[in-house]
Amino acid sequence: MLGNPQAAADVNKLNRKVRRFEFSWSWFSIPSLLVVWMITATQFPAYILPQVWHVAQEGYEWVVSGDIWPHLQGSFLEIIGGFGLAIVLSLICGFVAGFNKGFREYIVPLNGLFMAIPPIAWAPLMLIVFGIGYTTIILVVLISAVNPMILTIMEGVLQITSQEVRAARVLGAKRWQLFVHVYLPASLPFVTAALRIGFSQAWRALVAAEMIGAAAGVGWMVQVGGEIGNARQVLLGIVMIGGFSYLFERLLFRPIEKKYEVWRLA
Amino acid sequence: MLGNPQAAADVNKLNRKVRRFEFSWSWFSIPSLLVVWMITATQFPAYILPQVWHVAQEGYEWVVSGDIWPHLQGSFLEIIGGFGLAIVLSLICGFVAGFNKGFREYIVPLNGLFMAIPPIAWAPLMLIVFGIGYTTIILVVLISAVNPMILTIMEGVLQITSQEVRAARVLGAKRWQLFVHVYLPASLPFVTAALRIGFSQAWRALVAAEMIGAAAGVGWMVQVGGEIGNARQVLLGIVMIGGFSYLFERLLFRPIEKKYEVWRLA
Amino acid sequence: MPSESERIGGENLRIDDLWFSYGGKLSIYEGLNLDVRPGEFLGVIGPSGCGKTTLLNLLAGFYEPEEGAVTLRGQPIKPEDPHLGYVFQQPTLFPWLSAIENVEFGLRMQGMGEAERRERAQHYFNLVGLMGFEDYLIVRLSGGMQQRVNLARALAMEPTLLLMDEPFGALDAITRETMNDELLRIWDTLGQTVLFITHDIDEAIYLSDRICVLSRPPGGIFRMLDSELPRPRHGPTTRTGERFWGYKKSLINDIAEVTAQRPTSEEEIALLKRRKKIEESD
Amino acid sequence: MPSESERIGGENLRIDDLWFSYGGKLSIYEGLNLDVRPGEFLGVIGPSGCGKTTLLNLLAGFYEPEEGAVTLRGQPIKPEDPHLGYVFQQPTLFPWLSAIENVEFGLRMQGMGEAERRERAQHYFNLVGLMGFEDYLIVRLSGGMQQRVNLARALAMEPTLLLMDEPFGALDAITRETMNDELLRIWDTLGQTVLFITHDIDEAIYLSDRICVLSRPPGGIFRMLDSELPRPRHGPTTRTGERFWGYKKSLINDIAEVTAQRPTSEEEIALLKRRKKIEESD
Amino acid sequence: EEIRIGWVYAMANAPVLIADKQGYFKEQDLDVELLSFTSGPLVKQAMVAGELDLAYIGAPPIYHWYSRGLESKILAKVNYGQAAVTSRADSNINSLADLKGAKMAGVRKGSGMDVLLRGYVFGEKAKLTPDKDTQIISMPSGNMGPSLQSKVVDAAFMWEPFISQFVLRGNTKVIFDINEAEPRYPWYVISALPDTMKNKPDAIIKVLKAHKKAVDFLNSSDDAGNDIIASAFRLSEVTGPDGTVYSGTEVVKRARSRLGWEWSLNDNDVAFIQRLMNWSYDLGYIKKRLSTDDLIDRSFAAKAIQ
Ligand SMILES: Nc1ncnc2c1ncn2[C@@H]1O[C@H](COP(=O)(O)OP(=O)(O)OP(=O)(O)O)[C@@H](O)[C@H]1O
Ligand SMILES: Nc1ncnc2c1ncn2[C@@H]1O[C@H](COP(=O)(O)OP(=O)(O)OP(=O)(O)O)[C@@H](O)[C@H]1O
Ligand SMILES: [Mg+2]
Ligand SMILES: [Mg+2]
Repeated sequence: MLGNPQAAADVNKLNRKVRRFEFSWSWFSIPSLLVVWMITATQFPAYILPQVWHVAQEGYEWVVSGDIWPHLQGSFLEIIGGFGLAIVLSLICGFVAGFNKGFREYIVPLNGLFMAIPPIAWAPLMLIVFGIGYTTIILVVLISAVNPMILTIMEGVLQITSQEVRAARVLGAKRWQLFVHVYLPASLPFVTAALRIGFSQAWRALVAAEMIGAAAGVGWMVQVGGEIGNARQVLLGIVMIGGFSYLFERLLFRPIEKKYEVWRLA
Repeated sequence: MLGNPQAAADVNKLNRKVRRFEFSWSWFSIPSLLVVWMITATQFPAYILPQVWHVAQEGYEWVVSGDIWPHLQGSFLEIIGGFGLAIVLSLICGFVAGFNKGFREYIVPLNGLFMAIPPIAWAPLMLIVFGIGYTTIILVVLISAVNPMILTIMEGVLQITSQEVRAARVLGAKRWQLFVHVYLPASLPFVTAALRIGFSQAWRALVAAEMIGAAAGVGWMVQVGGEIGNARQVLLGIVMIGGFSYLFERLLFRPIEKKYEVWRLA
Repeated sequence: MPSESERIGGENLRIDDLWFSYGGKLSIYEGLNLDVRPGEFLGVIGPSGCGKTTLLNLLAGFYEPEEGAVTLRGQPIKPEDPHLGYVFQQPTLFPWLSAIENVEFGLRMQGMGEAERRERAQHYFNLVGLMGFEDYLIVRLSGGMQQRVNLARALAMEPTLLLMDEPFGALDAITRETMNDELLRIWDTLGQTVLFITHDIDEAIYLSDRICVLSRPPGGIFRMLDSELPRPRHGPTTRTGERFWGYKKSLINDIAEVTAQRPTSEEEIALLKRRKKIEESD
Repeated sequence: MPSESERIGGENLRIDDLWFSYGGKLSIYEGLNLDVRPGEFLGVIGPSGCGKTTLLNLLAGFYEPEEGAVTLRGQPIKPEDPHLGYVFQQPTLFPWLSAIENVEFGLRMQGMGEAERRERAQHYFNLVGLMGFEDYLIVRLSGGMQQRVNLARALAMEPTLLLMDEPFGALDAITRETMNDELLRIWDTLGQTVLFITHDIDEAIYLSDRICVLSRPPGGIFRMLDSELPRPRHGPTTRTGERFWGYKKSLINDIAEVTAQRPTSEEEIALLKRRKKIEESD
Repeated sequence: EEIRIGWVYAMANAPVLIADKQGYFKEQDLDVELLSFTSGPLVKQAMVAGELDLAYIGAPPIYHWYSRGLESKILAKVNYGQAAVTSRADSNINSLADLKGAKMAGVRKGSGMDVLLRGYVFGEKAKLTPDKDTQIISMPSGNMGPSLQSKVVDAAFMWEPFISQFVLRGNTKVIFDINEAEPRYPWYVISALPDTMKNKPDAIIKVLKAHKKAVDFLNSSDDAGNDIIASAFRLSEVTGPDGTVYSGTEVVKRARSRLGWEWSLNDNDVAFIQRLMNWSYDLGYIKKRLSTDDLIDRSFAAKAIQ
């Protein structure tokens, strides 16, 4: 046992500091993908799979001409709106479904069904009710993202042992505190998984949703590029989606993950 | 303590039998959806949102004429193929990612990216490499379904405590037995969530994939219906997707869920 | 830090004609009565699986009695009651918090300021002999250390009704004795009502005012032993006294007796009848 | 059912100059040596957090020694070794299996037929006094009952090296005594090598051939006590003998001594130096 | 006056872009909001939602929806030509007759181009039964060139400017240009909802005036508006087999050999639309026979030239 009360704490902290510079295999994810891309691209004509530098050049042109900004901005706002709403809604529904058996039984079949319905089927109804524009797009994004998120969060909540909850209750945690201080940290790994899945689904839905009269956005770039056979534009769009994913991975998902990585893998 | 060794066991079994006939809120899921549909439909022209009975009638016509079978059969085989492969692959990758930190770090960013890429971006490449037909479609389905499944299964595996694994190892469980008798049952809730999510994603991808060179299928019905403005056909397709979802929910997901519901919620 | 100047006092806890069973299957209590005096230290012993943990869960309000009532100051108990403290049998620490943060948890829920709650938590943390392990993750603590964090977490709340379920089971003899004396000192100062489950008969006698021996379900209280050991108690003296030995012998006999209990043949018949009934209604 | 006709015999277990620390941070062993004779019953006691569980985990092959070796019959140990049995300190039952299925688990892994393994599992299940609870879910068992399932699960494998980490900590006095006697009976019949961690000094003396007292990390073995109590042992007689009392007193003193150990100032200096080093290399 | 115009994002609809970019709408004091869509059905859905007053759209979606209850009318013509059947330059498919037994890339079943392919190309010209004599595989137009080159298909039903792009790359040949067989057949048209026609007749006339001016501008020379079109559709450079690089503007110029713009609907056009509707009926895309008398309203166009 360490006599100096500070000693163990400090060593602990130092250890954590050192770990920050640790090697991580994630550094290789994107580079290896680029290599595979470059090699594959040599096997196909450029109008099917252009080389990395062609896409880079295309990107450069879009940036120089300034054409890219409205697309980026449009999609960004839509993702923020749709995904943001999906986070709120999936947390609410996921947790309620985790707590309440009746609600869980009721919602799970609907969940599976709604997940399976392609955005194209929503579009006409949405259009009629909400018109063309931001609202419709973020709703389509929301519907696509929220369902798998609810399911994942729900399973995460169900996995929390009643003992932990009891301990917190007897320590005086009110409903809201229980949520913030027990349910949320305990299910954080699954909330993160839900965020990752939901974020990706949101992008995918966006590509479809931006077809409904948006005429701008990264999804529109991809879809129109695919439609007219402009492979560079398609890949530029994909690269931009990848960039967004990377950004969110670094700025949101990874930091959350760091929070529980230590105690979970210990 | 019960003196008769059989007594507790029997009471237990009886208890389980009685539970089978228990009321479940899931009975209301589909009916309530139908009611909402019917009410909503009164507010819109029939060529946007036809009534339930119109769709039923359309379905009846398809069945009577026999036109529906090739579509059902086509999609069914594609889903079985694509989703089946996705199950195998996601179990492998999900578990390996759960066990191996390096692989996990490497795969998670790629995972997020691939989840976000819409099928339309894959299509040209797939088409060229695998030609037209079954292979291309099941591959597009596979790519869509497998990524969220990997992520969910991985989180499920990570949640297994090392103590349980140690206990099994010391009881002589070999690698393969560990997988079958510990990792799999312990992560079953998350495997089920992954199956639900993957299955739905598979359907959604199928609707897109059947545009590339299929001349039949439920997804094809939905797309063509949208193309010629036949909302009944679109909704018939959606209803069929719903039917499949329900079937799988009842025959696959629910039964698996029953397996762990008892011990997890206890 | 406990407000050592004033005795916060204990609670009057009553159990009236309590019936409880798990899902109608296994009846645990059929008409239990118990009156715990304010500030009393009540030891509870009984064979494994007799319903001790169940009793504490009923007292804490986690389970609802099927019949009868459990009341604290005349009111039904809720787990969230700030006067309630519970040391669980299985460690239920929060793995996402460090050891000391676990001890702070309840104080944080009360909205206590950071500096104050750290000070109070540190006090109890040191008390259980864990100084130096404040920043440890829970999974990095040994079994006994976890149990002590568990204990410190409940004590830090300074509850007036303290439910303790084998709190010292995983501690070595010396640490256990130290903990016993610390507990008595705190109890002496604050005067809480304590329900203390243990399997160590010596410990039960050493600590308690009364000792309740439970029989196998659904038997309820087998015997209630009033201890007349003088207070304050002191390890070597108290444990070697004549009276102590008398109590110990008597309790060992009690435990042996209740452990040997088996359902009588009448009970078996009743069980078979019940089984038959369910079968018929199926 | 144990093949009572033949003694399967125990294993020779050796620990040579063992060094171990948790991530270089907290050194637990610095040069531990231990030679356990085949068929020996070795009791291990020591203060909470001294490294008893760590030792068993090293013996079972869950941790790799940083230096030195742990060998069974001259070979490094693997957790999968069929000769190894381990009763964990924390219950590690599989919640998706019923109580009896948990006991069957190891036999099933060995590929034993269904009828045979059920019979064997039932034998040990009854032995730990759980008859009637075969089909219970783990979460529906009390703490002590879980511990007994845990025990039965390890015993059912009939291992030749049995590692037990406070297996009876959550049992009442009488059940505990019964378990002690059952364990001795099995051991007598099969002749395994047993390492038995306990906090109950009486229990350690009653069961063991030798008792190893561990000091605070990284102290290693504080004292090795050779018991000359005759076998077979018998509760009332053995526990009241003069020798028993002698051992007990001596062990209580040992435990008190190791519990009181604090790092010397030299050790503190070394620690500060090490800390400095890490800071500089940062 | 405010007016919202939806248009299918295709080169053949260039007049709407020209009118916007050249300020012809503004000249008419119109406040036009242009919304582009990738397909006719999407435009129709937006119309149903009341989000659009006018649409530049192919004729088939108009009558497909008309048959289901959305009664919008055709007011004027936008373009002629654009579609052709192509095959690999080195293949021995040189005429429609060679399509027998071939695999062919087509567009989404039920779409306007699909009606043209199945009804006109196969039904009237090749006299082949699609899906029996020839396997038609539908795919996004962007996938057709690649599929052709990688021999996934033997022929493709494409339109401009993709035909010109692939012809310039040197690996594709045109085996049947519909505009040659059916000169100046109408494709995209301007369509309006009855509501718009009732409430904003003046605006419609102004739009048609601007439209006429745009068409006239495009027809003023072979090069007029080509660079506007090239940049609006982001047509990238194409490299020929000999290494020559053709700019996007050059591609547009080539495309105009199979595609042109016209604003008035003559009787030939009306007759062709009637034929389209008949094919749709025969193909089962609509459930009742329709007549151009109900669908076409040339009165606004007449007022626009007064
Ligand atoms: N996984 C771990 N990582 C880091 N430190 C650990 C880990 N497990 C245990 N320790 C530390 O090692 C020391 C010894 O722990 P161990 O569990 O072996 O103690 P023990 O003797 O079994 O105690 P107890 O009687 O309380 O169970 C403790 O100080 C503990 O904090
Ligand atoms: N959740 C539950 N569902 C059904 N039965 C239960 C449940 N919890 C406990 N039991 C049963 O109730 C009885 C009493 O359990 P309890 O945990 O109260 O015992 P205990 O006195 O605390 O025992 P121990 O000393 O072993 O901890 C046991 O037979 C047990 O099997
Ligand atoms: Mg208990
Ligand atoms: Mg331990």
